[in-house]
Amino acid sequence: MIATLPPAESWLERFPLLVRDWITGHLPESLGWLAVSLLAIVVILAAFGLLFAYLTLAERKILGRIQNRPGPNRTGWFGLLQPFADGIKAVTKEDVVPREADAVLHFLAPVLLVAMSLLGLAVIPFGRHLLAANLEAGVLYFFAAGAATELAVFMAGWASHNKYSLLAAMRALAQLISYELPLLLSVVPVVMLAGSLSTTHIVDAQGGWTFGWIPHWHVLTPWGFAGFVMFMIAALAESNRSPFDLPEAESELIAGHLTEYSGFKYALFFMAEYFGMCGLSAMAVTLFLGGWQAPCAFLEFIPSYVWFTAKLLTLLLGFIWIRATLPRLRMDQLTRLAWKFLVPLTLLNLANAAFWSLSAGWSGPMHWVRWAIALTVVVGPFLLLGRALTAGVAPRTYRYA
Amino acid sequence: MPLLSFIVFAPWVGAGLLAVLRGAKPAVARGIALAFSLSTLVLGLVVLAGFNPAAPGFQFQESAAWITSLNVHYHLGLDGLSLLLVLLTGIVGPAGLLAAWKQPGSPRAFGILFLILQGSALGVFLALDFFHWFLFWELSLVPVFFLIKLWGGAGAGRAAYQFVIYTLGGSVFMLLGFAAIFAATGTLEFGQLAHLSADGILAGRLSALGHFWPQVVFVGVFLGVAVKVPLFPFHTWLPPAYAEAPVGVSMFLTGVMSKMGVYAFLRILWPIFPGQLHAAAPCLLWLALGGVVLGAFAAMRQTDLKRMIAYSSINHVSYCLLALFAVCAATGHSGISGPAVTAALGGALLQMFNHGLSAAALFFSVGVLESRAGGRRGLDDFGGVRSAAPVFAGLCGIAMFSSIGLPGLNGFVGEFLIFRGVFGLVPWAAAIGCLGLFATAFFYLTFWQRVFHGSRSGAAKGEFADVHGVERVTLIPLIALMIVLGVLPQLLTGLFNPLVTSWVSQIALP
Amino acid sequence: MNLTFALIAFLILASAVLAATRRDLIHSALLLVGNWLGVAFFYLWAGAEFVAFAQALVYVGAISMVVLFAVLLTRRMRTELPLLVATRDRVVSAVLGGAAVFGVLAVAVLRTPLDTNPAKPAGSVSMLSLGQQLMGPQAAAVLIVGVLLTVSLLGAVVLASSDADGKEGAP
Amino acid sequence: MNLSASSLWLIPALPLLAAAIGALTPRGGRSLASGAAIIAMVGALGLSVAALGTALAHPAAHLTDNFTWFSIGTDAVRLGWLLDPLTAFMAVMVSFVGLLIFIFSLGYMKEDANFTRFFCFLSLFAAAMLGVLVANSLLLVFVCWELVGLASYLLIGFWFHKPSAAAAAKKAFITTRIGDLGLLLGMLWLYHVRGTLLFYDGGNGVLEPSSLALLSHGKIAGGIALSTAIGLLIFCGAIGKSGQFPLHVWLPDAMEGPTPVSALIHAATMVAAGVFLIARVYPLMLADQHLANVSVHALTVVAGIGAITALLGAAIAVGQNDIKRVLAFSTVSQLGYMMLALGVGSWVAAIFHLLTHAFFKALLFLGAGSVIHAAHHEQDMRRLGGLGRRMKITFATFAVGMMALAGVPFLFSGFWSKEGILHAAHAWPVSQLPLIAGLIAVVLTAFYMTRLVAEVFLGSPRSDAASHAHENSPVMTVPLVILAIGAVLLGLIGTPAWPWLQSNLGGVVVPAESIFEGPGLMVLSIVLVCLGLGVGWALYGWRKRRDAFAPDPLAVAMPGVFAALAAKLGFDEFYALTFGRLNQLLAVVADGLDRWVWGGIISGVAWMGEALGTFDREMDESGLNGGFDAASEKLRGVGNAYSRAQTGEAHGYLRTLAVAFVVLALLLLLGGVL
Amino acid sequence: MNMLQACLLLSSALFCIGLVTALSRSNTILVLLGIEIMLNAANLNFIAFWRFSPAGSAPATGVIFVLFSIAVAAAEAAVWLALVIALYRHQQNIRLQEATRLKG
Repeated sequence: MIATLPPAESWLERFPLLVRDWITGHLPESLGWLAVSLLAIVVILAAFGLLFAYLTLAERKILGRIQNRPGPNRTGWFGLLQPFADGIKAVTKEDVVPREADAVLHFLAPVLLVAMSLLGLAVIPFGRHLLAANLEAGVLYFFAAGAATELAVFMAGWASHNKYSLLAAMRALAQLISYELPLLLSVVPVVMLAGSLSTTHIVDAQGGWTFGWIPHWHVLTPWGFAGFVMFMIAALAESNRSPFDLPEAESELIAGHLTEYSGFKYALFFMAEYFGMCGLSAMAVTLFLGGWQAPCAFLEFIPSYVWFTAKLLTLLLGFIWIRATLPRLRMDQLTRLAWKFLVPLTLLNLANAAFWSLSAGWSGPMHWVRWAIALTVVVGPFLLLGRALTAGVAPRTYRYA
Repeated sequence: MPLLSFIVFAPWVGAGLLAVLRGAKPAVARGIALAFSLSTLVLGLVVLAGFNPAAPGFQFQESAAWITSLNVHYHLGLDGLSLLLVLLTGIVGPAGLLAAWKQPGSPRAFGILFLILQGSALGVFLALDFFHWFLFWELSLVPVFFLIKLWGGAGAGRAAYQFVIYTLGGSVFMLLGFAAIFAATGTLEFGQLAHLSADGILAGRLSALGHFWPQVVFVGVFLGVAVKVPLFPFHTWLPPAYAEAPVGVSMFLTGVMSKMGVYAFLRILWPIFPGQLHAAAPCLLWLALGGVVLGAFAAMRQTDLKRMIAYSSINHVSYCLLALFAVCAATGHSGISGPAVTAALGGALLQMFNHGLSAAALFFSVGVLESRAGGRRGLDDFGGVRSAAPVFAGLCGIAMFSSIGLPGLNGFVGEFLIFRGVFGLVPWAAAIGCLGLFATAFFYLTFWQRVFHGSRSGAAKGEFADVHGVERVTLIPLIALMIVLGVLPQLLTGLFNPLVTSWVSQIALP
Repeated sequence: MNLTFALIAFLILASAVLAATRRDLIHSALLLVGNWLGVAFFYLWAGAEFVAFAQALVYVGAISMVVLFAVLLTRRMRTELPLLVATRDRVVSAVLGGAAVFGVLAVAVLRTPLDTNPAKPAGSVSMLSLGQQLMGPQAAAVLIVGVLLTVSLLGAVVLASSDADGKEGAP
Repeated sequence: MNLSASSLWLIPALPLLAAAIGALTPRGGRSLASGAAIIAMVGALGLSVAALGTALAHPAAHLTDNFTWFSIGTDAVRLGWLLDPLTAFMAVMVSFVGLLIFIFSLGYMKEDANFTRFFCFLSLFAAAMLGVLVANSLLLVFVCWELVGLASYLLIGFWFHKPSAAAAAKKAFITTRIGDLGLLLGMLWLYHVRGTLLFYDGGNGVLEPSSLALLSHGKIAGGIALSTAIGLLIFCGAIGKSGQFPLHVWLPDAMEGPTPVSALIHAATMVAAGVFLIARVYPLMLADQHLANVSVHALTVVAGIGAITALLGAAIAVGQNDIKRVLAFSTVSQLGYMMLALGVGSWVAAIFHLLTHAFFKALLFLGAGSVIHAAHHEQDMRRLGGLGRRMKITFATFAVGMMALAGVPFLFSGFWSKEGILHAAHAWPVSQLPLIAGLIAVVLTAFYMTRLVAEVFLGSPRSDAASHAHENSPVMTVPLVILAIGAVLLGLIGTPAWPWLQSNLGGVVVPAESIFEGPGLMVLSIVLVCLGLGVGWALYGWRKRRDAFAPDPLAVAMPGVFAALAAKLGFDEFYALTFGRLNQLLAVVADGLDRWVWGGIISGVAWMGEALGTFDREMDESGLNGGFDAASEKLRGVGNAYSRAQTGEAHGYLRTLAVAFVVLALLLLLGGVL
Repeated sequence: MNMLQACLLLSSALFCIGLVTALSRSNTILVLLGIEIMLNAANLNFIAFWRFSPAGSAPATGVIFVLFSIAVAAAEAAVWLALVIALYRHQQNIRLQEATRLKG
């Protein structure tokens, strides 16, 4: 399950493996694979749990700083204990369940949501040797796991036996479904170029540098950059963040489908949201930013999992930054953006990637021609579609379903 | 100069012209029709001038390949017999038109149909190839049907249908017969067929097709001709047809159409089927005698004048047939006498011409009676017409006595020769035939006595105009011709004597 | 091996039966989702990950949504009508029919001599060979399915959205 | 003065020309027509006399002039003119008598409207009669013979507005026509056998010895010689025309015509034509005399018919009350005498009697005509009477005629010619029956003539018409006188003492005794004549008839016989019953045959066609269409039944599927795997 | 009773349950769900036979078949959603028994 040890690795690289071997050594052979899996699970949960905790804090601190206010600094030194305080608050709050609500579904919704978002993390290669499950169809597994989120949202909306929560759930569903398409489509070029669905293979495909300092990351290719941007926009929408956080926006339907939830279930929803966000950004890192690959050759010595973590944190900060700055999209603008802007562009990007892979052999002057074409294919439609969509916005027409 | 084609098609051209002139006034239409009808007579006389009786075979021949695949030629030819009948048509045709001068109904239509009829009759007399001969033969039926139906008397519809269908039925058999002949011999030319049958090849070819074929084909063709003549049993269509037809048409019918049948006998049946004709002769003789005797006696019973004259025309035509059949019966016998055969054939030809004239005149007279009696033509509708219209009575009397066969008029010469020939060939037939003479005299005189003699009664009681104007113009030439031909038959016999001699020579004389 | 199989089988059958008998539509729909997940696990057990993930992605992701939307859009009928006498008869006949069919199938399965080859390791079908297979001989099928999907979706949209009778579409 | 044979045709031509002129002149040209007619007759008479001169100059010679009428094929039809004493004498008689009758009819027909047409017909008749006389060919004879028949028809039916006249004309023509058929057949036969019909044609004429020999040797069935058969057929024509025994019925009815017509036609000329014809073809009739093994001789038949007719005519004449009917029957009996004379072998006696009879019978008829004319067309003896005093000349001439007819001895021509016949009959070797009949007829003739004269001229007038009668104008009485003179003088030229006529006729000198058998027969005949006269006078002369209605004394004496005689022995009714009915029957048969048999066949065929048509439609309608409809209906039924399965209920479909699956699977399992 | 037969029995059972659901329920959606179950049962069969087919045999046709079947099922689900909505709009309830008329 864990990649075999490359010979030139420093002992740092191999440190996690050493720990693992040490632990499995104490256990009987037959339980060996169980132990390895359990270990992997525990490590992931711990790491991401802590990440969730401090991510909430970081978000509130950064939002505050952006909004020129300190953010939570009362609990602990510089507010570092704030997450634990929130946790305790969530657990102690009373869990109110509406009488008419469907108790089973009501309870099941948050649990299903958290479980599904966690499942996705199994296939992400945190480091050269840090991979929970090396599945051949890793990427597909990740999105299959992510698909259940809509179900959970629906259950939440429906179980709370509240018209507004149901309506909100519907809107959330619509958003989730519409953005799932561009999400998947932006991933397809990567899979096509890498030639495999397994995440490790994709990361390996991004290895190597030209001129020693320009890494072969997908993001540095025209289609790759376009794909990365579109992937990030779709990711934002999938995790109900920033411009797309319509479901639980205060100005809309109270807390959307979460209105009837309180206490720990409400906290679970939040946890699930953050896990989703982390998962998506990790996948983004793996696919476009070269996963644990070092940016330049001479930085190879720094262990892979450090590079991975760094890239992940930058993305997350990006998320928070965006949340702080971009205004919220209206529902129709949101769906129009998805269907009329993102979907066509991803399809074009797919074509662009195909062109890119076919023209791999061009050398000399043709190399620049190849870049020119690729760039035009990315920039041209982007500008044209953009102008078409925003040209004279038609008066809004209400259509009742 | 295709003179014969002119003769045949002149009337049709006339018909075409009439058809085109839609707006023509009645008088103009009648004039045109008469002119083209007279063209036959004029052209006939021109042909007569150029005709050399002594020359054997056909004169003024015109032949052109028509349907090469069927070996069919458009072949016209003229010999004594055809010339005789063309002249007869030339005379009776215009007379018929003149008879219809005062007739109601559009003269233009009548003229068109009449001219078509006349043209087709001429076609029959001049055609020498079965194909277009049969064409003309059938075509003559169409105008007659319309003429009778549209201008006829009360029962015209039924009579017209019976006439056309009956004759058509007959000619269908003829067509079948000739189809067989064509199948056997490959040619439809009368002349060639006659040569083939003379050499016995035709009979051989036909029997090759099937054992009884020669006889069957003969019967077929015979049926077609017998119906047209009409031979005795096949004559029931004639009285209603002649009676119901308008005057002009019945004149043409009795004058020319019945002659077509006899012509067909002489032109087709006799030269092509001498053997079969000889074999069937005894039976045919009895039929002819039946026609003669029963025709005359049936006439006695008729109250309708036209039917009476129709029966009389059956009687007279049967005389011609009697002569022909007598000749056929006698051919081959050892004791046959040349002069008798000549007399019989000559008599038959003369009788055809004379009967044409007298029957036409008689029908015209009845037409006159009918016109004055408002359409009634029963025997007792009139009385004492002679005192009312002496001139008419005189002319009609002459026509009647010519028909009875009074010497000094044309009827006698023909009948005398026929009886002379028949007596020489088949004596007992002549004896029975005389019975017919007596009967003819009897019913004619009854007619004369009931209509002309006695006190004025019926239609003659009121004003009964004598013949005048157009009627005189039609009747007097006919009567004059009768008297002239009665005294000088040489005018006619001169035309066909060589022909008759050639026929006689064909018959194997001892 | 048998344990997991039994577990999976139980999951599938139980969810199916429950889905069939639930009175509340939403519940039966969700149970059905469970059934689909069970089937996905079966595929995993059988060693066809790609199909399992595809099943999961398509059924659990998309089709469940469709079902639920259908249920919601036709929600006026709040609850299932009480079982009418007629429906009772129908249920009985249905069960009888089903039992008969199952009996026949079971007999057929048990009678036919099937040689099995347990040796197939999990994940035996490689993604590469599957891809080549799809893009190679089965390329036409893939295209057709593509077209089919597009057409059916368009059709569905047209059907659902057209308010032929003039008034606004019902919710 | 002689007339060559070639110009012989002028004799008939002149009257024919007159007839043509008459026909063309309109009704008003009375004098033109009558003048032309009379001039023509005078011309004809002159030419006939000239012809007589020529004939007498060439005794026993047949002067002929033959020409071709028309040729048919190669052989020519030849006609000709013949001049011999017989022709000449007859021509003179006909033209002389004709002329007199023409003159008489000027007066008689004066007030008739159709005066011109009368003379036209008369001249037509004269032309035809003369034509018969001068013809050298049997065909030409036949032609003129028919024209004579036509003329008699026209003249008898002159007053055609009288239905009886029209019927009589028709009857005359038809009856003569029947006789003519026999003549026609004989002629045809002769023509066929000899190839020509000329009498004398320089050797090969029909009547020349060569052809006679051939004809007599020819035998036909029944043992009759060819010449006999042809002779008898020709004799049929004579019977018809001369009103002999079987065909005499038309003569009495012919009296319907004007009296001059009766005189001309039914006394002198036409009826005599029959006798003339037999005289003409006499050599032919004689040809079989010498043959022994022949079953019948032509002349025997002639004699027989003549005798019967003579007796019959005289007997019926006794019973008639109409003057003209009596004279008509007397003509019949006198013609019987002539035929008798021909039959017994002496054609000369026959011709002599013919000539004398022409004169006195014409005289009697014209006398009767003047009586009728005077008595306003009253013809019945019973209503006349007492005319002797009123019409002196008529009575005188009539009496002369009566005595000549009755055969008052020595002075009158009738006696000599009758004697000649009786002597010839007496000399006939075959049988004496004709002689007996002749003698009886002599008595009867004398009797009915005295009856006639007594009834008409003696006694008192029994009707006002009779009482107003007065003598006619000279134009009518002069011909009577001339005829009376002729009736007397003509006898002289034929007496046994001076047989001028007979020798000239025969062309050979006839010895006196050949025609005079001896005084015995003459005395007998004289006695018989006196007997007849006496009885007649006794019954009618002495006790006059009191009034028109008194019964005839003879009727009183022999009612049955007299009634039969009055009814002309019922020949008319007999003929009507037999031939008339037969004729009618044949007509009915012919017409019926036409209408029902042939018409039936035709309508049968038409009906069959129709039946076939309806049958075909029926078959088509019910059979084909019906079947097809039924089949399609059934199909629809099946479809219907099947459609019920489509309930539209999805569950049903699924359930059916399941069941079907189970059944099939079971079958498979049970069937296959067992 | 080897594993393949077990799988087949499982799929048959699932199939029959689907059938029963389709037959017994009158609500159109449930009927269609029943049909979906039957469809999955068929897929089960495919994979079972693929799984227990002799090694080295034909390439993974079973798997490909299932893939396509899933795709088609997705398309079908979309279509019957539209149908149900149309049916609902038409007759205001979605009881299948009453949806018998083709026209209107």
